[in-house]
Amino acid sequence: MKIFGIPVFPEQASTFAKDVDALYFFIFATSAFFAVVVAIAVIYFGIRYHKTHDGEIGARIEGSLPLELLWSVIPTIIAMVMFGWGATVFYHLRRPPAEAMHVYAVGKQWMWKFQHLEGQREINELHIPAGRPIKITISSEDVLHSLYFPAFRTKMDAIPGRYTELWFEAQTPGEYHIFCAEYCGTNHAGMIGTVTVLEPAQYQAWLQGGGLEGTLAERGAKLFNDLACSTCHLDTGQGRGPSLKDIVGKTVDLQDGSSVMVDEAYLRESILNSQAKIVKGFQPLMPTFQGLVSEENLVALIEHVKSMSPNATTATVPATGAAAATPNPAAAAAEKK
Amino acid sequence: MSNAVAHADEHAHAAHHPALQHHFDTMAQQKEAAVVGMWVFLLTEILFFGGLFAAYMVYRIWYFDAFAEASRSLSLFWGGLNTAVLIGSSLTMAMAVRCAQTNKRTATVNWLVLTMVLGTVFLGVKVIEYADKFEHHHVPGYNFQWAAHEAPAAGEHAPAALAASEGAAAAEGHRELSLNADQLQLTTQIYFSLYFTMTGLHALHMIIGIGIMLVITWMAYKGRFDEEYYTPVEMAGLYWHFVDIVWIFLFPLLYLVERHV
Amino acid sequence: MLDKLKIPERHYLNNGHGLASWLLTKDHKRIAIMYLISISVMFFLGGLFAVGIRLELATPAGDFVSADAYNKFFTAHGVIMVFFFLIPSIPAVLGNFLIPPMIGAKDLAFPRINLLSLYIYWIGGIFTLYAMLSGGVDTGWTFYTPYSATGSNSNVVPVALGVFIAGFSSILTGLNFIVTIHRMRAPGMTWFRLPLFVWAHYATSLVQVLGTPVIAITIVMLGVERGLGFGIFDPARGGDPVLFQHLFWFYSHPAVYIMILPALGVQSELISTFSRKTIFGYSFVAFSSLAIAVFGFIVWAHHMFVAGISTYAAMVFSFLSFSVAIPSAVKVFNWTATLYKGAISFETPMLYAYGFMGLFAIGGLTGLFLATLGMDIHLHDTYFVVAHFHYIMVGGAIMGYMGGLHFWWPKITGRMYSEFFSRIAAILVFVGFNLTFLPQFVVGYLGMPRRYHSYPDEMQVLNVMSSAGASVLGLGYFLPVLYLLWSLKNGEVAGANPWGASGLEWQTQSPPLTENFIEAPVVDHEPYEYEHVVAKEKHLV
Amino acid sequence: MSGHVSPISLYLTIFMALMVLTGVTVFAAFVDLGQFNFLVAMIIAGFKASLVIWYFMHVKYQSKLTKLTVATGLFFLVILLGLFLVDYGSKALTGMPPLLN
Repeated sequence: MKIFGIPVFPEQASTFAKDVDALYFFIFATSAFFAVVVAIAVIYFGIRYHKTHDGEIGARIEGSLPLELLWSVIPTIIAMVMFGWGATVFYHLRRPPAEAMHVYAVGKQWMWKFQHLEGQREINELHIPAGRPIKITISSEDVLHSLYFPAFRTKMDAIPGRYTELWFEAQTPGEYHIFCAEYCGTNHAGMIGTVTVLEPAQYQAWLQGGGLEGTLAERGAKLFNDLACSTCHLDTGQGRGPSLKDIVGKTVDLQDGSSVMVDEAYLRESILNSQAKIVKGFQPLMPTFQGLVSEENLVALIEHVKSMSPNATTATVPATGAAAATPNPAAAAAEKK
Repeated sequence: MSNAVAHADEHAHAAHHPALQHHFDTMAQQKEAAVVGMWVFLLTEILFFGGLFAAYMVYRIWYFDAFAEASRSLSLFWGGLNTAVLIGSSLTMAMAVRCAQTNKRTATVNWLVLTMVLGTVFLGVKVIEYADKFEHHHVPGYNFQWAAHEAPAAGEHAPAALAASEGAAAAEGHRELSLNADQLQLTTQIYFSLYFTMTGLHALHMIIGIGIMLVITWMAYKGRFDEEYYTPVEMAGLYWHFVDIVWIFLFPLLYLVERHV
Repeated sequence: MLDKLKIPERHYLNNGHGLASWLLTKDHKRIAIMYLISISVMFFLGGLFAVGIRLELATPAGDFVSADAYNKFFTAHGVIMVFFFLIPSIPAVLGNFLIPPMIGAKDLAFPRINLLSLYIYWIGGIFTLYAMLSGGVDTGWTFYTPYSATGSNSNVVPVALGVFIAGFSSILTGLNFIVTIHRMRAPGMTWFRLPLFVWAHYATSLVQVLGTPVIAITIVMLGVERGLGFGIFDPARGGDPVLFQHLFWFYSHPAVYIMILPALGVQSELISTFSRKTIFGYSFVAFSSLAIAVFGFIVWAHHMFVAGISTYAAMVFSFLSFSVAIPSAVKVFNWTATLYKGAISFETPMLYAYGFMGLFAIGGLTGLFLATLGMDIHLHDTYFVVAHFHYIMVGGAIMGYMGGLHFWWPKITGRMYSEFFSRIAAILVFVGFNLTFLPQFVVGYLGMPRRYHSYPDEMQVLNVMSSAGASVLGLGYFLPVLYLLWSLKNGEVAGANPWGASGLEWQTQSPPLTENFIEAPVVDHEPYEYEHVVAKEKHLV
Repeated sequence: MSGHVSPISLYLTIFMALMVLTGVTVFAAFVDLGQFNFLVAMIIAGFKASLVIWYFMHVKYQSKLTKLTVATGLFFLVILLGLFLVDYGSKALTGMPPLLN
C-alpha cells in the first residue's frame, strides 16, 4: 500500500501475510478503540472540570470496586483473545507441511547463501516458485543472524551449531526484500538480498539455466566419493560402516543400547562427530569431519544420504524451529539405568 | 546535625548510645534496619549465584555424562575436607556473634580469628586443587586437555565404578561410550568453565569476607562493641554463613555429580 | 496573597560550602543533586549519539559515518541511555530526594551506602565512557554472544565491566529504599497512607535488587569467556548462545520496569495534585505497581520468540506477557477516573502528565503486538520494536522524569522556573517525540530491521520524518537546561507548597532543611486529602 | 535489646547435624539411585542450608519482614530456574538440544 507514492504497508506476498495482517488489524483496532476512549475522556475531563477559582478542590471519590473489576476483567478477556489468535498463527508458522520444497540457507558475515536441492547455489538472491510451500533450513557459520522476509511476514534466527527452520508459501510473483534482522557485526546492514518469486513454469526454466554442478544430492554424491565415504558405507551392509540405504526416517539401535531416529540432525552429527552415536554392531572407526566439511558441503552430503532413501518422507524434522536430535545425555543415561 | 541530635534526645532516652546515628530514633530501629538491609543484600547474592546455577542446570541436563566424568576427576578428599572446614568456620562465626551478644570481648576476638584461620585453610585447599587442575590441563582455554581415560586422582572410587558397571551396563559396560573423546574435550571444558567460575566467585566472596572480618576483629579488639551494639559482627556473620550456604550447594553440584559408577 | 516569600535562611544547600561538603555529604538531597548533574551529562552525551544515528539515517546510503562508527554510535546510545541515564534517572534523583521527606524521615536508612552508590555510579560511568571514547564497542547494548564473545574486536570487556560496576550502584539504591520504606516511616504513616510515588519506588527497588545480580553474573560469564577463554556460551565449544539471551533478558526485561515504574509513580502524584482530588482506586494503583514488578520477571522470553526457544516455551511466555498488560491498563483507567470531577489546571507538570498519558498508552498498547506470537515473528528486531520501547522508555520514563523534575523543582531549589518557556518545552517534547517515533512504527511494519546503517530507498521519506522530528525533540530537551539554570538565581521564590499539593514533602520549607523537618511529623490523615491543604492555606492567610 | 542469645549446645547440635548430613550426602552419591541421586543431594543440601539460615543466621528469632525477605529470594530463584526449564525442559522433550560440533 502506498500513500503519495510512499510505501506505508508491506506487500502481502505469502499466505501468512494475510493471516498476520488480519491479526495486526484486530490488535490495532482494539488498541485504537481503547486509546481513543481514554484520550476523549482525558481531554473532556480536562475542559469540563477545569479549575475555576483558587482553593477549589475536586470531589472526594475514593474509587469503585465494580469499575476496577470491569476494567481489569475486560482487558484480560481481550488479551486472551489476542494470545489465542496469535498462538494459532504462530503454530501454523512453525509447522511446515510435509510436501514443502526444501531449500538450505547459510548465514555468514555478511551474506546469505542459499542452496537448492537441484543444485543451484545463490548468494543474497533466492529464486522460488509461487504457490508451493517452501521450507528453509537455516544455519550459521559464525555468529547469530536472522533470516527475514518482510513480504512473507516471517523470520527465524540462524544459530551457529544448530539447524533452525522457517517455511512459507509465496503467492504473488515479484521481487521482495531479504534482510538479516539479528545484529551480526560491522556490515549487518549489507546482509540483505532479494527473493524472487516466479511462476512455477518460470521457475522450472530458471532451474534449467543453472545447476552446473548437478543437483545438491548429486554434488553430495560426488563428495561422498571424494571424501571416501563410499569405501566403508557400502549399500550391501557388508562394509565397515553401516549401509546408508533407506535409513532416513527409520530408527536405528546404537551401541550403547539406546536408539535414534535418523534425520538431518543425526546425519549432521554423525559426519561432524562420528563417534557420538555408533550404530550397534559397528566399530567406532570413522574419522570426524569437523573442520573438513563446510556447512554448504554438509547439506549436500545430507541431501545425498536422503536421496538414498527415496521412500522416506523428508519432513522428519519436528517443527520446533530446529532440527531434531537427541544428544541428550541425561535422557540417554536415564534410559540405560 | 547537632540540632537533630538534640531533637532525638528530647523524646527518646536521656543518654543515647554513641553508635546511634542521627536519623534513627532508637537502637532497635537501627539494628532492625541493618538486619533487613543485610538480608536484602543477601537476596541479591542469591540471584547472583542463581544465574550461575541456571547455566549449570542447562549444561548438566545436556551434557550429563561429561559432567559426571569431569566431576569424578575432582578429589573427594579435598572437597569433603573443605566442606567440613567451612561448616566448622560457620560454627566459630556463630560463636563469635554469640560472644559479642554477651559482651565477651576477648572471646569474640578469638572466635573471629579462628574463623579467619579456617577460611584461610579453605582457600589454601582451593589453591592445592587449582594447582592440580593446572597440572592436568583442566583449566579451560587453549591449553585445556581432557584425557578421557585418565584415572581419577584418588583410587577410592575404582571398586565402586567396577561394581556399578557390572550391574548397570548390560550392553558394553563402557560408561564413556555415549560421549567420545572429542565431545568430552568440548563438554568437560564447559564443566570446568563453570567449575572455575563458581568456585572462583565463591573464593572471591571468602576473601572479601576475611577482609571484612579483619576490620571487625580490630573493632572488637578496640572494644567498639557491647551488648547494645554489635551489629557489624552480626552482619559479618550473616555474610559468612551465606558463603557457607553457597558451598553447601556447590559441593554436591560439582563434586558429587555421579560417583556411584 | 503572600507576596513576600523568601528563601529560608537555613536549608540543605547552604549547610556547608565547598567541594568537600558535597563530596563527603551524607545528605540524601545533596546526593540527589549530584546524581541529577551526572545523569544530565550522560543524557546529553547519549543524545549526541542519537543525533549521529538520525543524521546517518536521513539518507538511505550509509554516507555520513562508516558502518563501524554507526554500530558504535547506537551501542553507545543504548548503553549510556539505559544503564547510565534511565535506570538511575527517577530513582536516584527524585526518589533519593523525595522518599525521606515523603515518609517523614530524616534521611535514607543507610546514608553512607547512598553516597557509596553514587561513587560506584561514577566509577562505572568513567570506565564505560573511557572505553567508549578509546575505540568504542560495537555489539549493541544487548551484548549478544557469540558476536560479543568471539566476533567483535572492540572494547567489549571494559564496557561490560562498566555496566557491571554501575549495576551495584543500582542495587544499593534499591536496597536503601526498601529498608527506608519499611523501617523509617513517620508515626502514623501507614502503608496505605504512603504516596503512590513511594509505592512505585518500592516496586522498582524490588526489581533492582532481584534483577540486577543476574545481569552481573551474566557479564561475569561473558567476561571469563572473552577474557580468559572459558567456554560457556560459545557454540563452537558446545555452548548455547541462546542461554546468554535468557540470562540477559531475565534482567533486561524487568529493567524496563526499573525505568517506567517510578514514572508511573510520578504520574500518580501529578494527576492527583493538578486535579486537586484523591487518586481513584488508591490500592489498585499501589498494588498494580507491585504486580508489574513481579510479573515483569516472568515474561522475558518474549524477546526471544525467533531466537530458537521451543514452541512450547514461546507459548508459555506469550501467555505470561499479557499479564503485565492488565495492571498497566488498570493504572491508566484509574488516572482517567481521577480526573473526573476534579479541579484541573494545566501548569507545566500537568502538561507532561497529559503527554505521558498519551505516549504511555501508545507504548503499552503496541506492546500487545509484540507479546502476540504470530505478530511478533514479523515485528521482532524491526523499527516497530524500536518505536515501541522508545514510547515506553522516552515517552513514558523521560516524560515522567521531566514532569517530576518540573513538579519538584521549586521544592529542590526553592525557586520557580519560567512558566512560559517550560510550557513551550513540554509541547515541543510531545510533538517532537511523536514526529520522531510514529513514523518508525510504519517503517517497522514495512520490515526495516533495527541497527541498520543503510536501508532500502523506498523507506527514506519515513526516516527523514523521523530525523526531522528528532531535531524538534532535541530542542524540547535542551530548552529546560536554559530556563532551569536561569531560575536558580532569577526564579521567583516558590514557597513551601506552590502547587497546593498534599504530600508530606510540601509541608516543610523549600529548599528543605538538611534533616528535612524541624519537628518530626506525625501523620493523622489519609493521602491526597486536599481539604487539609486548603484549610492550612486559609489558616496561613 | 541484644537479640536472642542461643545456647552453645544448640550451635554444637547444628554443627554436628551439618557434619553428619555432609557424610550422608557423600554416602548417597555412591549409591545408585538413578535420577533420584540428584534429588537426594539437593534435598540434603537444602536441609543443611535451612539449618544454617534458621539457627546460625538467627532467622528463627527475626522479624516477619526478615523471614519474608528470605522467602522472596528463594521464590525468585525458583522462578529463574523454573522458567529456564520451561524452555530447556521442553527442548529435551521435543528433541532440540544443540548439535555438538
